[in-house]
Amino acid sequence: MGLKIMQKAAFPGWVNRLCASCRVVGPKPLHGQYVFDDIGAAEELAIDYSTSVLPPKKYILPQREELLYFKGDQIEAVIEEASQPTVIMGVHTCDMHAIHFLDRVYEQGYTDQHYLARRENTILVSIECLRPCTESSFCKDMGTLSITEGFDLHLTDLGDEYAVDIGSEKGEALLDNLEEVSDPTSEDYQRVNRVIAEKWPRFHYKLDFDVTELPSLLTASANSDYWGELGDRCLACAMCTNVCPTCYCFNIVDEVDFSLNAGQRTRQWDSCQLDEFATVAGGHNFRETRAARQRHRFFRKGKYQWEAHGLIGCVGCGRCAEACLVHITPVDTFNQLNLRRRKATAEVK
Amino acid sequence: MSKPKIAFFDFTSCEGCQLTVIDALQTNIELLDVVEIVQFREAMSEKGEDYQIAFVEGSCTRPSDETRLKKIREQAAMVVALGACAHLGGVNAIRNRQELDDVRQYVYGDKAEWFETYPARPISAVIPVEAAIPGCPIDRDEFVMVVKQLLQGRSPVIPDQPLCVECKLKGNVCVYLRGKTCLGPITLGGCDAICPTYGDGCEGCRGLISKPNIESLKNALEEHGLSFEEAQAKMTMFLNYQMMELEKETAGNGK
Amino acid sequence: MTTLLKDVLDQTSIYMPIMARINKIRELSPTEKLFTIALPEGYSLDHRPGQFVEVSVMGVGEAPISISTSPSRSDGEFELCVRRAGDLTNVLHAMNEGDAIGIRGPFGRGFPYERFRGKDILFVPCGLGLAPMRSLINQVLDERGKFGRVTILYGSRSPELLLFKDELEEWNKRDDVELHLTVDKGDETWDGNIGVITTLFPKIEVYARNTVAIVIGPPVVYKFVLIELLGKGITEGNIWFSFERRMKCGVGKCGHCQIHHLYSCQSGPSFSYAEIKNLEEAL
Amino acid sequence: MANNTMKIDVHHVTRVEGHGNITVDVKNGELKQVELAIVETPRFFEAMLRGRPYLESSHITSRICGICAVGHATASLRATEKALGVEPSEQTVLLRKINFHGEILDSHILHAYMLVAPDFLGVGSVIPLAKSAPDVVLRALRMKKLSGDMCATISGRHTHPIAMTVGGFTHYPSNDELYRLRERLEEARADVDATVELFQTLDMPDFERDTEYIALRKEEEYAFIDGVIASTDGGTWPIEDYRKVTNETIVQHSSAKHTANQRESYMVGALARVNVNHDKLHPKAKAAADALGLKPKCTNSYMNTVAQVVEIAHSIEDSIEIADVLLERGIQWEEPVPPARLSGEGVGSCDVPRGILFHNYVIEDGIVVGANCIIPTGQNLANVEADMRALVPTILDQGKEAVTQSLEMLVRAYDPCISCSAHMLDVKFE
Ligand SMILES: Cc1cc2nc3c(=O)[nH]c(=O)nc-3n(C[C@H](O)[C@H](O)[C@H](O)COP(=O)(O)OP(=O)(O)OC[C@H]3O[C@@H](n4cnc5c(N)ncnc54)[C@H](O)[C@@H]3O)c2cc1C
Ligand code: SF4
Ligand code: SF4
Ligand code: SF4
Repeated sequence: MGLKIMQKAAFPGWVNRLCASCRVVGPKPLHGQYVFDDIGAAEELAIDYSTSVLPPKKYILPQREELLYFKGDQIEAVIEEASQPTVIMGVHTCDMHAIHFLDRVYEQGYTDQHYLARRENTILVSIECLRPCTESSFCKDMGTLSITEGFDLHLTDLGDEYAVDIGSEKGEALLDNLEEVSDPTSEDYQRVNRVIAEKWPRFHYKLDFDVTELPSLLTASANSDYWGELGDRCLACAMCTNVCPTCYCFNIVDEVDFSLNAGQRTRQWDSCQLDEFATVAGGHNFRETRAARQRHRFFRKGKYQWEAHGLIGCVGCGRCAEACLVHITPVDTFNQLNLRRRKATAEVK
Repeated sequence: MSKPKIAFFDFTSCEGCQLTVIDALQTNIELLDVVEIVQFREAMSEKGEDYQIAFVEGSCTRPSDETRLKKIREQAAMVVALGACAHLGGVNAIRNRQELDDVRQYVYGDKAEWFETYPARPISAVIPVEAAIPGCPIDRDEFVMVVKQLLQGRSPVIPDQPLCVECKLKGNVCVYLRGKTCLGPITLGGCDAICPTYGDGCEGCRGLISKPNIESLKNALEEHGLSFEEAQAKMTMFLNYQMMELEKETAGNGK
Repeated sequence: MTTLLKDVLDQTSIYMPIMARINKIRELSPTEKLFTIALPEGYSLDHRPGQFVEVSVMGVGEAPISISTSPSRSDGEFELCVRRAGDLTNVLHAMNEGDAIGIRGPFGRGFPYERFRGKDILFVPCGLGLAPMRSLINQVLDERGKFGRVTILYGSRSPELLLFKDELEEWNKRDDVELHLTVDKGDETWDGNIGVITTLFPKIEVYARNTVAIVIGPPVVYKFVLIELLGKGITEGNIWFSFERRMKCGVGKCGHCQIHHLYSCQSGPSFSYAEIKNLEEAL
Repeated sequence: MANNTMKIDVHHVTRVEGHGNITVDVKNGELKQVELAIVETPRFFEAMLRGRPYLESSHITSRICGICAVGHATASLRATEKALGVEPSEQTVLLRKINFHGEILDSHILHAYMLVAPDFLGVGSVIPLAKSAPDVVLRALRMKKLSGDMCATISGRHTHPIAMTVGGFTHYPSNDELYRLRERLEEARADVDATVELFQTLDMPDFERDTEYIALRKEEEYAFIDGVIASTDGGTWPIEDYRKVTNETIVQHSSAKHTANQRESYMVGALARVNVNHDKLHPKAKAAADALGLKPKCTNSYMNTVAQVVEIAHSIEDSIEIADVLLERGIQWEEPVPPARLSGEGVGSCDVPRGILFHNYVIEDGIVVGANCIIPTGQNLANVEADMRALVPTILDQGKEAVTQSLEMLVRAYDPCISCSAHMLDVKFE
């Protein structure tokens, strides 16, 4: 929808202005890492963060969310009222792709109104990543290290200025009456192009094969010994799925007050890595071993979602790899499976 | 329906869990309207013997405890273990790994034989229990939740999930990334991951999840600089009873 | 008349149940009760055999329960056969006629029974599997002329646990239905077959090319029955199952019921063997 | 006279922490036996500490007592820090003090309102009070919530604090959190006044018996953490010399050991502290003491509860002042001070709600190899018995029920925390 140029010196003032008019969340430093949290003033915002412990997903699909209130037979749906939008500052492009993935899941079939209300009430200000955020990220492989649409505003660091791509009217409105924003010159367009061209070689491919081969690689690896090896190591702690920007499984629980007939029905994040996830009454567990659950996890990311939604369910953010205490990572897993398949094919030949 | 009568009992413990129950009243005074407390030695003089639900705090550490526990079991329709001591043996079970006479002598010298004691055990080792509220101390909100579930006629269950789940949901920076260690991956969650939230690794006070991958966690502890002894100490502060039972089991399987 | 499902879609939340009334409760066995549910005025269920509803007791939880009534026999009311298995189902069993429960649905695609017309039908329910199967059986029987031979093989753990004994009696009396029963463990009242469900297969003859078989039972049963059916030459596309999975939402979001890329609550819970034979973990 | 022969056997004194039994045997007007028996099971903490890494000590020993958890943890940390040459920062010292005040408040409010007040209001517990005097109960709950929240803000929770560690903290409150806490402390002044008023209306029994009172003392403040051991009989001792003061002995009727210093017994706790440190009380606390008629040296053990009320006033005021200092500088993130060495011996001492407490550890290569903990209730036991011996003959004519009631109230006045006193021993450290 157009490009604007903002003086970096004006950025803090702009953020402060936003803070005064709506809820602003963004990355903040914490114990050597970063977390998304409410921003009260521009100085709290660490826009040049590496990656965050939890993805910004939590503002659209919160860890715990009340769905219904009830009192006796009266039930009322809790749909977030859009009194004030939430601006999420500094969303990395991988997380943007992840949000688009969630949009697809929650809007297809039965539209989840709770998700939708939050989503519509969210303004996404994304930022172009200029260098890999951690050792574990592999966004280049997954094609998520850039984004061309879906944002409300998108920032690109040009040194003393930000190039601000406008993606929506909502985004444009955030810049209303801002003096330090100017129209771009043709030189500015070239500068943005240059920054993006220069960033490319700073990122490296981590997978030994092209991502389009991932679904077929997994199909061929259903019975690989590798799952058993992962199962021995995996702690089933569910950290990997809980930090994942595209995981969306949830559990629903009821809570009551002391009258026992009033309370709320709440959903909370769940994880396929937990023993109870696929267990039914009577105790049968459809994925009893950690190996089966690890396989499910990687298949879900690399194959099932592709088959169900036409999108790969992994955006290459590397959070799960950073979180896992026993170093189970998507890159290693996919590369190992690839290696073993190649070896097996070579043997057949 | 008349109010269910409940009673509190304590065995070897610090009574912190009963205090937590008193603290729960600060924000849940309605509790007093929905149940009738007939016995609570720490807080009241009245003693009623017709209770349906017995909350038992503390470990069984001597023969006379067994008699008392059995009497409680006879009366109560439902027995709930309150806190780590009752649920797991708690810190009391640390001494189970040491020679008992030695322990007694260390504390009481030549007067040791005046004091009866034997290895500390959870109450479930002596009587059947319907439910346990884990933790050292228990979590207030969980206690209130369990009472509500009992009032609803449900059997209270604590979800069989490791602590890491709620720790991550809170968005905590994992203490392993802060140069410390934690038993979160093998410990039953439900305490809102309070220790990692306050910067300290979990010590396992709520007990093991049903299928912990202990071997793999030991490797992770070692990788983070813990010696075998340190890892052992970590896993035996609250989990000693469970660990010794597991060791017995594996030894049994080996035969 | 609003159909209940349409109402789910029109609600402010897809998780919002409609409060319905328990009109009748009948004890079928020591562990199963049959609940007759009346929807509020102006609603119809409009379901297909094999579909399920999400049943709520607010404050306790929600669980998927198959609709046990055939569309041909439901008119404002429908039946749910519930086994006491845990939290919610315990509370349901303690409820009384006149009490209110929440209903969402119907969900799932059910069985494509129109496609079964003209075929011989072999029903293989085991245990609680008869509850969802009954919907299809009665639908077929109510359109009896449109189907070929109808055979029912029903297995249960003990005579006491046989469900819908009155209907079994009726089916047994009909000469256009072949019914065989078996129990894992007999008692003094039992003079029928004793043994697992597969022991009934030698007793029947099928014309494989024209037979559709439907199997519903606990997970262990499927593998063994499948061997029998394939052994008789029934084709993969004509063997149907209904799968039990953990389910929280019923609307394809919560992830629990996922089998491979399929959500059992949406694409199932009924599947043909042809559809799922290559999906790891399905059976 | 029927009263000439009396046998009182109170099995489990209620509304105290832990298990204690009173036995009084009077035959023909002659006192045969007076005992307060601790029937709590022995806990063996000292033995359990042996072989554990030093960082675990404060977490393990806080489990000695659920109500003095912060006190035990603090004494444990001080012992470890002294053994390993750790000097915590000023901020750490200040935060620990607020945390400690939180525990003093929590414990005193619990004791004064929920355990003692029912005696004076003629009910068996605080539960019927919730109906008959809801404002009193709600005030108690409100004050207790504040004190619990003080500890929660600083160390995560009161019962078994988390964030306190050797050399500092693993978590800090934000300035906001501290500010909000300070505001609530200020609001609590009205509740403190109401508490003083309530206790002005309660008549403590007349019973005087002079004894030795022992507490920590510091020149610069009303001492709770560190200082020297001071006695109303004169004399001060460095806390490292605690054994010279406590002189523990094992008695058969009790799993807790008895202690004695310059007389056959001594008293510790709030009354002892006020007797030793009255001059260091905050002016508002002094005013409360005046209003409640508590003057040093007070020799009525029943007045221990009143001394607790005075300390409630002190702790609220002192916490506000400490919060002001901290807020002025702003909370800084500090890593805990690392140990200077991994072997050594140290004694830590705190004056916890029930009196002076000692932890003494020997650490070798980071592992605890010897431990001794001396707990306040244990130190009071001999004095309670001495009180009972003095009291019983004077009230014998009131009948068994009244005697029982008076004795139970006396025991309760000491606020015995019996679960923790069930420790004990004397180890030689070579
Ligand atoms: C499509 C479908 C149809 C079903 N039809 C029937 C029926 O007609 N009659 C009947 O008695 N039972 C049926 N079940 C099984 C029934 O849903 C479970 O027995 C029930 O969920 C147990 O819930 P609970 O709260 O009593 O037990 P708990 O063990 O306390 O279950 C707790 C939660 O776990 C989940 N859960 C546990 N077991 C299952 C399970 N087997 N399937 C799905 N979710 C589960 C539920 O979400 C439940 O809320 C069906 C299940 C499915 C998937
Ligand atoms: S984070 Fe690692 S250990 Fe934990 S469940 Fe995931 S793969 Fe397993
Ligand atoms: S701090 Fe502990 S509980 Fe939290 S994620 Fe890390 S290992 Fe798990
Ligand atoms: S984090 Fe661990 S040690 Fe701390 S309370 Fe929870 S279970 Fe207990």
